[in-house]
Amino acid sequence: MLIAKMYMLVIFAGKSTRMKKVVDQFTVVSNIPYNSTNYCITLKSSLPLEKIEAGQFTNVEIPGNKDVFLRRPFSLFEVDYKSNTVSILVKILGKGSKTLTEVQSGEELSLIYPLGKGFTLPSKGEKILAVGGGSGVAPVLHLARNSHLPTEKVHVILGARSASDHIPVDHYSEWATCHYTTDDGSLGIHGVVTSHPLFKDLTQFDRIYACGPLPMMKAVAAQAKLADVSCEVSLENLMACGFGVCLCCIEPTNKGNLCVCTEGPVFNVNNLKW
Amino acid sequence: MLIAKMYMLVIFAGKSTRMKKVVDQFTVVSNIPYNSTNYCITLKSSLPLEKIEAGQFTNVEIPGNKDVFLRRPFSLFEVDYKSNTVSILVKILGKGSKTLTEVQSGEELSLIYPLGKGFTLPSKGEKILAVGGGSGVAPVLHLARNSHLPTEKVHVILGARSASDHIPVDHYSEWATCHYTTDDGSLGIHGVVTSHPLFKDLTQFDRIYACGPLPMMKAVAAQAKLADVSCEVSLENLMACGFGVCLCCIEPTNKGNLCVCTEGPVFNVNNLKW
Amino acid sequence: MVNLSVDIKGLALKNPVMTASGCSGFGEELTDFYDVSELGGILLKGITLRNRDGNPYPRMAETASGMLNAVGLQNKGVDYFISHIYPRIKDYNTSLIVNVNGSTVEEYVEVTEKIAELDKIAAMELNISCPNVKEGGMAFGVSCPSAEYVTREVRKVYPRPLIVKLSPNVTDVTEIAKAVEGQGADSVSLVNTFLGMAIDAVTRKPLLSTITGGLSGPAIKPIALRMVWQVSRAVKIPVIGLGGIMNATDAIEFFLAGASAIQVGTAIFKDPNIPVQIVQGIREYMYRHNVKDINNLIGGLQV
Amino acid sequence: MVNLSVDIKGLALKNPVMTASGCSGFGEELTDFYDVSELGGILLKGITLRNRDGNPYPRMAETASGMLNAVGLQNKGVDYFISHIYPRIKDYNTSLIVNVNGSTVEEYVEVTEKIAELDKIAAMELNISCPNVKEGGMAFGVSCPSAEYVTREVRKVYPRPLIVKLSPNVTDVTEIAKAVEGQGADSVSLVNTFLGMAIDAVTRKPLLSTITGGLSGPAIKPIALRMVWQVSRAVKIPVIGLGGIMNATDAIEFFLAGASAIQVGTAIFKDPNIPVQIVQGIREYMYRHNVKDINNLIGGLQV
Ligand SMILES: Cc1cc2nc3c(=O)[nH]c(=O)nc-3n(C[C@H](O)[C@H](O)[C@H](O)COP(=O)(O)OP(=O)(O)OC[C@H]3O[C@@H](n4cnc5c(N)ncnc54)[C@H](O)[C@@H]3O)c2cc1C
Ligand SMILES: Cc1cc2nc3c(=O)[nH]c(=O)nc-3n(C[C@H](O)[C@H](O)[C@H](O)COP(=O)(O)OP(=O)(O)OC[C@H]3O[C@@H](n4cnc5c(N)ncnc54)[C@H](O)[C@@H]3O)c2cc1C
Ligand SMILES: Cc1cc2nc3c(=O)[nH]c(=O)nc-3n(C[C@H](O)[C@H](O)[C@H](O)COP(=O)(O)O)c2cc1C
Ligand SMILES: Cc1cc2nc3c(=O)[nH]c(=O)nc-3n(C[C@H](O)[C@H](O)[C@H](O)COP(=O)(O)O)c2cc1C
Ligand code: FES
Ligand code: FES
Repeated sequence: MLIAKMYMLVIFAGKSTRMKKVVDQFTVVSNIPYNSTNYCITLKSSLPLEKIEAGQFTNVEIPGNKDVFLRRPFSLFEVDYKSNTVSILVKILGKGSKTLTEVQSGEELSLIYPLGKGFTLPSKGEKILAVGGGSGVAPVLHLARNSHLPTEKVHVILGARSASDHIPVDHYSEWATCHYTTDDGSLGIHGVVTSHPLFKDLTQFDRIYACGPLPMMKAVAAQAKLADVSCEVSLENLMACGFGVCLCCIEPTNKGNLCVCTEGPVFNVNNLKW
Repeated sequence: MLIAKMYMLVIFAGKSTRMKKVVDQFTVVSNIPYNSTNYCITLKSSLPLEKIEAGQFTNVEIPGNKDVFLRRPFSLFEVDYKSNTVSILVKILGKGSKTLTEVQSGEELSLIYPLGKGFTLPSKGEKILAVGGGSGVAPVLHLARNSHLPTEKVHVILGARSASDHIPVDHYSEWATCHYTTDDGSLGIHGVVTSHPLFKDLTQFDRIYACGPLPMMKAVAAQAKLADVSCEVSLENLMACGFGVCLCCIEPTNKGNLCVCTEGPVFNVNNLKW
Repeated sequence: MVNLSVDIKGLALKNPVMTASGCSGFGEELTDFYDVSELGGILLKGITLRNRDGNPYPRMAETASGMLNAVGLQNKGVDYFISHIYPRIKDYNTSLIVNVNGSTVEEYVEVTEKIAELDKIAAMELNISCPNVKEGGMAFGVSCPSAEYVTREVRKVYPRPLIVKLSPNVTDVTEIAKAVEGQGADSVSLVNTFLGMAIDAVTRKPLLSTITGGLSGPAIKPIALRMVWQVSRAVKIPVIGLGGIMNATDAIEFFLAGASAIQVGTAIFKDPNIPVQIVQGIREYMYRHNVKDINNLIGGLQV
Repeated sequence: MVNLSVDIKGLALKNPVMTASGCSGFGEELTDFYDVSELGGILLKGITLRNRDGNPYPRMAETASGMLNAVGLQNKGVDYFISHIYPRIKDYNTSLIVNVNGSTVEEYVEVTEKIAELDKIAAMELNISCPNVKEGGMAFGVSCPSAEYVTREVRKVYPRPLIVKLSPNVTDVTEIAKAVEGQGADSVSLVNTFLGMAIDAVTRKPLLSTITGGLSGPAIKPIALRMVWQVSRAVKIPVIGLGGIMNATDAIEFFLAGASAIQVGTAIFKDPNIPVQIVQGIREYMYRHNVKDINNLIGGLQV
């Protein structure tokens, strides 16, 4: 690993406009269950972190599960360049995510990062709406935090089935105005994310962002189109490599089939065939 | 598991002379490194242990290593029917044994046991010599302990490369007279096990037992034959199933190719084609 | 109650889960663990006309998610089977199926004639696909004319359900399946093992005494599943699927691909209870998904 | 110093480790991680005469120790390759090899003619073994006459080293290898993927949009190794081995079995550094075992 890393320092000195990516061994600092299906895993590198944009992701090797062969992609959630730590929010969906949530502090995980292209950051003075659901809350919160706008200009809607499925994001009030929806009405607005009153007047926003289940993103995108507000979504297509060599993760776009892992995961909905 | 176990209680009630075997989930009670390559792992069942003979073994599922597909066989070393614990002595040879030595207390391991046929126990008044080397010390010590003879009638020679490769067996002086040999002379007799003075007069023994590397067992067997003393060895052939269905573990014998896992692992050397 | 019983052209199975040949001995070792009446059937260890010692040790090598074997049909011959083993197992309350092997058509026929005499043998599996020895008949299983020839001759002397076990080591398995169907096979089972090889990089020697051996286990499942799907659409007779089945989900996949029953092989080495757990797992799947009859799953892939 | 360089009938490789076609793009993505001059060669993503969108999503399914893919040769066509991609990559300090595909012999020939013009392309790999699309030519790769035909026609228009990539989905791979050798192939590479399938037991649907796809990864290594061993003994031209190679030990096994060079495919998805680590691991093995020249390992299996 260290050797591989040193290589790159040499090779990339002064070279190319291509984004530098690394395979790096991280140590688990903490693994905190937010609720029964969502875990926040914080990982520390022994090397200075690469620069990470909101919406970029990492492909994580899942140790210890004989039934898991490939890595699994997760959004890079919280990033701390001082302590060289990153966090990922893992929602248990199947065998790989389940095994990942069982890692313990001190264990090592191999991460390939930073992968993909992040969200287009808002310009000064803009007002944004970021909508997250399911495993899609991570990139949306990351974006909110990195938007560098006053909290009243940054609205986040987080959707979940029930209050107990929501993750604790109180500290995000430092960077955003957070709203909740739940299918059962146990927290915030009763209904899906698009039932939230903010959707009544989307024209107040300069940009809308969404990540979550496909139907949710499509619903948000449809509303944004109606209101003629720029909308970016972050797709979660199945991936083998995560860095553009296998062509498994493609999404049909106006420019043909594009790799979600390199041309995305963030796409402007106008470019998608939705 | 429990259901499987209950089955058997029903089925075997009053039936057949076939040996009952089980697949049971054990909890790791302790995993003690004896030295850099030998570990003693103690495992507890939630169910009463099956009856185990010295020389019998268990086939252990190796968790967490994606490169290990099959179970790995290990001799059942120390058995405690009161606490329902068994121990295995694991010598690191390759990937499976290495991974096994990394299990931690509280983890679960699946064991198939008791497998194979054990050593022929000595009769009252007999004097025995049990020779163990490498990963073969476990069955030999188990036998010494179970022989129910006075310590002066039970001689154990343990061979290793160096003092530091020997495992601590002081408490075995309760059941046996222990001798050591080392290739480098750092403990006990300098040389291989058959250089030990006891081999000068094997006729003092009624039975000789050996388990360890093939050359060692063959050397012991040759000496035993010369002295015309009954000799049993415990073979460690490669196994897939461990309970007689795959026919992978065969050893050529006077009765044809026999399964080491069911007809052995203990064989009288007179039946082998050595 | 859900229905788990299937009918393989006259071979009535109480449930569609059998143990694969060479992976469950003659069933006796399984009785050390549980009551074999839980099983749909047992494919007995492959037998030949005469005693065979099998191949020399080592016969086994572990691979990624699988294993290679080169057992080479070690068995004491059909007469010993009839006189010594059959009496011990004949009253097991499950379908017993003999796996028959030969190096010539005459040998296949001779063994079959003897097996045809045995009342408690529910069916026969004609193995023309063992890659490890000439007697295993892979030479018969990889070309249509030879597969046809041996099937035709064996069919003449075997009145009960006849299953032909196919080799996956072919360009087009549907051709072979159609060929044996044409000669009166009641069913085909697939797959047997894939010819593979393992080498010790340090000693520079093969890990098997026979250099090559048969690959089995979950590693081969995707290929086996594809072949079962292809064959079940190419023939009218029921197909028995196997190859890397480790759990009930795997089994369901084979049913959906078109298998009327399945066999469990290598998984048994990992845990002899797996076949019984698969029966239970299928039952649970059927309750969960409201499938009343297993036959409604067979070939139910939605393409 | 140990010698790692090999010569594949005119294709001089600085070391015997290449990346497999379709698993390393056009090499550019690898440069995001390291200097590709460390590699013996790069097999570029398969190209066709015209633009191809490839198969619909989903194109991938994980399997035990492997994966299925159904990419279907997505590429922008040979002209785009020449005008846009070739200029960007042509000065990589490693051997660049184009993987050529077609649905007709004419298409193969037309692409080849264009590739033959490119100075910095060291060799060509004729893909007659992609199981995923008609253009991948598996139809060509599974019978001797068609394999001969396409090799002969392409050979006529390609003066540089010509590698033919063989399909493992055949009864006897040595026959196909001998057939293409007879038509002037300089080397054969094997294996391409095995045709496989995966099903979602809950939705009852195939996991791939194309129902079947190509199996790769460690799962197939034992079969690939066997085929390389068989082919290297059947032909006189050098053999390039691949299929499930994950580390230097796997690579050494392929050399011992008779491969003169190897390719790394699926392993790259797990870690793009693996090909470079394999080069280093081979070097260490050679020091440890006192092998001065990699060529002394090739075919060194002790049987
Ligand atoms: C760019 C990107 C970023 C992501 N970020 C996050 C994140 O921050 N947090 C998070 O929890 N998850 C995230 N995901 C999703 C995550 O990768 C999957 O949940 C995970 O790979 C599932 O693996 P598994 O082994 O648990 O599921 P499996 O056992 O492999 O599959 C279980 C079931 O889920 C389906 N499935 C698996 N992966 C996906 C997928 N990507 N999309 C749709 N269905 C799927 C399978 O088909 C199967 O039916 C992201 C995915 C991508 C591509
Ligand atoms: C009945 C029986 C009882 C045993 N009891 C013990 C015991 O009490 N303690 C103990 O430490 N070990 C014991 N062993 C040996 C133990 O099973 C092996 O050391 C272990 O399976 C090696 O697995 P691995 O994954 O570490 O090695 P691998 O990584 O699979 O192999 C490493 C190298 O060792 C070789 N190898 C692996 N297993 C064996 C073997 N059984 N014989 C010879 N060479 C082999 C391989 O060919 C390879 O070259 C016993 C074996 C048997 C059959
Ligand atoms: C050790 C071993 C021995 C086998 N012996 C036979 C046999 O005698 N006859 C036969 O038809 N198949 C034999 N097979 C093949 C299996 O029956 C089965 O077709 C194959 O292993 C694939 O299924 P699996 O992956 O579930 O094991 C044997 C397989 C193994 C692993
Ligand atoms: C996603 C993917 C795409 C592939 N595309 C091609 C291709 O375009 N041309 C080709 O000849 N082989 C292609 N292959 C096959 C590989 O080059 C290789 O033959 C196969 O994957 C086996 O090697 P492996 O197990 O190391 O991956 C592809 C394989 C994968 C997994
Ligand atoms: S996941 Fe491989 S190209 Fe995107
Ligand atoms: S290991 Fe299977 S029969 Fe002995």
